[in-house]
Amino acid sequence: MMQYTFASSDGPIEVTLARHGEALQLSGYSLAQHDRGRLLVTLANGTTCIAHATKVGDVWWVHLNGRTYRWERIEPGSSSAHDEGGLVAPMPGKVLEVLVREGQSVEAGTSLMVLEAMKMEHRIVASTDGMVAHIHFQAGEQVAQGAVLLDLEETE
Amino acid sequence: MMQYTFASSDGPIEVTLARHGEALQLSGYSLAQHDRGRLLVTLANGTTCIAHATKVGDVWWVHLNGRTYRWERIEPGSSSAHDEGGLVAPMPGKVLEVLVREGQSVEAGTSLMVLEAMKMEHRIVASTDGMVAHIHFQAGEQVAQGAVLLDLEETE
Amino acid sequence: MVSKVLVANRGEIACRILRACSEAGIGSVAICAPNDQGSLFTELADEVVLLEGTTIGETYLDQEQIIAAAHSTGADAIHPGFGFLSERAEFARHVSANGLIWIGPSPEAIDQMGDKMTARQTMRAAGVPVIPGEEVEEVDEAKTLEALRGAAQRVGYPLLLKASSGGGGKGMRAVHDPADFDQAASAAQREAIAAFGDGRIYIERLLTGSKHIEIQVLADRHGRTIHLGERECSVQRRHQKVFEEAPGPTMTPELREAMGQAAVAAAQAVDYEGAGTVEFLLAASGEFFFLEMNTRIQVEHPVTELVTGVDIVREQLRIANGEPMSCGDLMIRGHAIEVRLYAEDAANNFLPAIGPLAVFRPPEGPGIRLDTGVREGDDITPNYDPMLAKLIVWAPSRVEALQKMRRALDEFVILGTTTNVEFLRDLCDAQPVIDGSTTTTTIDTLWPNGWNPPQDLTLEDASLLVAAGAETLGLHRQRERSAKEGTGGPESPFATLNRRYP
Amino acid sequence: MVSKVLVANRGEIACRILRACSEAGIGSVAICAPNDQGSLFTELADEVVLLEGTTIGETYLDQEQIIAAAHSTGADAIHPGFGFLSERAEFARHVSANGLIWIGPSPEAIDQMGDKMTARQTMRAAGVPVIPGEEVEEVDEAKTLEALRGAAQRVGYPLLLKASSGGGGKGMRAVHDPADFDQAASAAQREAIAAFGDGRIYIERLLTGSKHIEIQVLADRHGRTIHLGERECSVQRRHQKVFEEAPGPTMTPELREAMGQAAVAAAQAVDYEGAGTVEFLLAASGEFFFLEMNTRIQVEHPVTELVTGVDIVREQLRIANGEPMSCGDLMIRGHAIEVRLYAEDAANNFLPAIGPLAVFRPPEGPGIRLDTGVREGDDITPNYDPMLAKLIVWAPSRVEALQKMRRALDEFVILGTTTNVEFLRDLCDAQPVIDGSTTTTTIDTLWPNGWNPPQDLTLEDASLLVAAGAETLGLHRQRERSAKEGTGGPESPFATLNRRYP
Repeated sequence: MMQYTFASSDGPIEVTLARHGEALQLSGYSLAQHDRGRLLVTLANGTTCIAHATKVGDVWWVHLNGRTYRWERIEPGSSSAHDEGGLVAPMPGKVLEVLVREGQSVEAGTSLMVLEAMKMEHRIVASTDGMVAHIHFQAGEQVAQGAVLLDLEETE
Repeated sequence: MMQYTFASSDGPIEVTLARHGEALQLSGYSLAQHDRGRLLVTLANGTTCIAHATKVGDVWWVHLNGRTYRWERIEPGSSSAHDEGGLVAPMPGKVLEVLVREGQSVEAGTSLMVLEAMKMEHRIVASTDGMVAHIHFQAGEQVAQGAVLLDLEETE
Repeated sequence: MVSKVLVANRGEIACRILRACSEAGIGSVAICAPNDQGSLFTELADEVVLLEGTTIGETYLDQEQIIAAAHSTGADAIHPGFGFLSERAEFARHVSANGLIWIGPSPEAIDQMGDKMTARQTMRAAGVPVIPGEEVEEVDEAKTLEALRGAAQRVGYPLLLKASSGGGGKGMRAVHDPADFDQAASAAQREAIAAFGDGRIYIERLLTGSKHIEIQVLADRHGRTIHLGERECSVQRRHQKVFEEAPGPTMTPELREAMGQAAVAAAQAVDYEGAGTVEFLLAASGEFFFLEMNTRIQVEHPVTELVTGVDIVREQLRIANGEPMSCGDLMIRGHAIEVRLYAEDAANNFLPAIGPLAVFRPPEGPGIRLDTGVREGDDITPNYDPMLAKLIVWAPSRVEALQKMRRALDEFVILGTTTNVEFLRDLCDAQPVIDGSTTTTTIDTLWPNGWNPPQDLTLEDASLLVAAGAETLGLHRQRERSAKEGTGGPESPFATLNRRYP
Repeated sequence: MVSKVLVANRGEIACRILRACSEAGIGSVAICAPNDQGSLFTELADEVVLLEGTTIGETYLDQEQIIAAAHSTGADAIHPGFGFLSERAEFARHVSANGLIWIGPSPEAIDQMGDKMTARQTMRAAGVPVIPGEEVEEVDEAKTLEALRGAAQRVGYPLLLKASSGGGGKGMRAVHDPADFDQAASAAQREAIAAFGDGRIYIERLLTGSKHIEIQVLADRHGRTIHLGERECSVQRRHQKVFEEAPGPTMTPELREAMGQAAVAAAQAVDYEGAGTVEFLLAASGEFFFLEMNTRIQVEHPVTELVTGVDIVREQLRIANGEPMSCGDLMIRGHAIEVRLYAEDAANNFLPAIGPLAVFRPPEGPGIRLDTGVREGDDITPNYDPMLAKLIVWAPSRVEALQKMRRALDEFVILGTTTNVEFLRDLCDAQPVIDGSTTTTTIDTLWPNGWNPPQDLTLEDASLLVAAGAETLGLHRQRERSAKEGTGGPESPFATLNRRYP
């Protein structure tokens, strides 16, 4: 029995694998090593497919039947990697405009900031209803990828 | 200075590489590591090309400008890997017919043996003028790849 | 006489042109910014010149460096590809003034078409219908917004703000509500200035429910100007095409003839030479309106190549060399579809993405063409446009082409960087795509709240098993080590050598 | 109704058919000998059935196992590909008797054409010209040689011995001198018995200086029998094609029409259904003679697909399903060339070669199609035919197609197994290939003492530097380790799992 925790939008998911002979199993699915870094998955209905998997940082990227899934592994004992409520820069760029002020209440979907990256403008949008607790960058500043741009406190 | 010996049809070739800064050099040619297992070759006239190289057993396979070269490395102290005068089976198969007898003198180009492999017949042909010293297999026998089929003593 | 071509571009289009040169027996030179060293296109050139500089302006847009590179390598012609300097008339002039052959139309033609406001006026004069709208010639910055507001009122809503120097959706904004006008106009201007150094904006009526149909034209110096039929490129997101096909699924021979003749007239109005594309909006009424002319090779040229059998890039080389083009009468056969593979998060408003192409395995089989600028192991950085490759299929019929595209996209494995490949796959199942009724607003109509991948709990669970199983089996340790070794790992005494090319 | 197809084949043609099924939305089943596990084609099927047995006879030729596999998976049709059971009428009968659809012509048509002696007689009766020659019907083994000798004398030298059940050059011998006749006849008989279980031999006059021209035909159950123009396949070694093209470089519309009509007549004479090929020898005089009809898909079908725009495999599926074929009138455009990539030593009488495909990097770019059954990392064993893949190019003209083929072959990197890729590359520079004057004896005439790679001392020296440098840099240590890891190296707790598929 091997146990792993992965992050998901609904909170952490615990996955417990059973070893059955040479295969790994999880609730009716079965997995075996194929070749060239690929895995053979047998679905509960008996059909098989070949999965590609590769790990980049903490994230497993999995390709299966034309779909790609990303599962961030949470190592035992570590806290969640994401600052909750922090809105991060998706890539390096420049802040063009800040559309809110600290303390302002916003609804989900409100544009908070305009970022320029890859020669295009991108809007940073509130993911939930909440209150802007802190603004970390002002217009004109350069931001690195992953930089927390604003803190948003979720409204109860 | 690094020195290697490679086998060739004209006998062993000694190659002495000089290290010049970050590049390796040999009589006007220069070599640098590229990526993905490839190498960047600069010819004496200054033009460059990308070479692919991989080693299978003792043999370096090199692809360069549309041509493929094979160089068998002879490790220091080892004797030559080939039995001189031995005619070997190029692949697994079955001896269909032996066309000569021991002691027979043959000219270069004489058919010595008929081998069946990959569903086709192949003729084993004398590479030089010589005398058949020993026949190792008879018609109907299976031979493994690389098995010496006949010994041919070269005529002086 | 064209004997050695410098390709003033990068990525997939540079690959396309460099291969064409190689097949034509013409020497080739690539130019390469320091952050592009080791890119696929640099390996397809006979010679590579390393540019100095870090930004695009200091490298691929630096006319002096590029012309110096042509001189130092003995190149006698420059192919600009698309984007970058391809539609800069001053560069075309500069190239010619330096005794080099410009593979493209005259600087005058570029000027007349490149400035979208001038182009509208030229087309009106040539009798080619243009979209109702208004150019704003106001130069005083303080008064521009006011002038634009006035024009907007006259054109009416919904409307489209467009940069006069624009292209690729940059500096473009749709405005449905007058209340949003000021913000949209400012954003469009800012983007236009950043992208093109020219903030002039014009206004067109937004013709919703229209198709984007464009006509490929070719013109040589022997008096022959022809069209190669249409491409339909209605499926767009962020005003950028993602799905293109030829022939247009609803095209009739009569309409093709009419639009083809209009496109030829447009090209002849500016004494066009080489390959170009005249873009039209085709309204639901059957009327068509001139949008703009792209005076260069286009991203989506492969679909025309596959249905007409014309090698457009090869014809560009012939025409620049003063030869007559080699293609005969128009002969359209079968159906071709292209999708653009972007490094972007389709589920998050198509936000560009970056990362390593840890796994990049394109689909294989008959009828599939991949024009790629990247391969496995490359890093996708924010330095350049996020378009990585184009996947193009051809089949005898549109139905079969869509079937082939579905299989191809299902088999395309890209891990490590988020791409739009699943979005493209879902597009192939969308009803307007299946029945050919796509318009420029199809994506917004299909996914008004943005696209999200369809949920399949069975596959999702299986993918969790794969992630956990791969962790157990240590697949990541294997890949990490081999990746290190592939680029000259610690065992190599020349660990830095892999930075020495070219 | 065809809803799930079992592909009774392996390698590249299995890949071709399985992809066509997938695109057509038809389920697919692969069969796989134990020594073929993990092969590319097994990954393209919806289901894989592992056959029992070691020899070809016990696996891909075992009719009972194959039909059982169809039943166990619910397949309702069988596609035989080429080779193996594709031209065994008894198997076609067996398939039908088991309630399965046979994707091919009737057993009667296979019989009439498959036995080459019967085929000659049928064609004579249908008014199709056959090569002057004689069938030898003698059944008593002891008297066969004598009967053959007599026939040889009547036909005259030079002559060709051919197996009545033959194909692919097996059981075929050219005899120029009566003194060599007996040895050649015995070898041909032995080879024919080994390959086909049928030692009957017939004799044809050897028409030296002739072209091998074949016509692709298609016939459906709705009364339509058409031809798709010709392929020229004159360039042969060991009586096996290596270089095929369409259209024929010296073909005229009149001759195409005449040969096409003869081919259609040949097909109609046996109530043909599906895809087939009628092979002719075209003499220098302009006369053409029926050689044989291949009652199956052919290796070189892609060149016809590329110039006609017809997906022949897809049409096979349609026809077997009782639908009319979808293609319209013949429309030939541009030029296509195919070369066959063999694991063989072209410098040593084309002796088959084996080894690992340590590096296998096919060329890329527009106009290139690779139909491959292998990929990097595979092992080439002596168990099967040494044809690994087919490289096919299309271009608007023959000159451009040859240019594209040259580039493609130059960029094709295969290390670890000897292949004929350099031989193919040299072929592209041979004068008869350049001017289209190839005949079936071109290779022997070009290289009477066998082909050898051209010597280039500069490159040879550079390759020595590369070998020595790669040794210094430790490239082999890197590759060995990553190869081990790629297949579940020592770190994996499930090291044996990679043998568990399917």
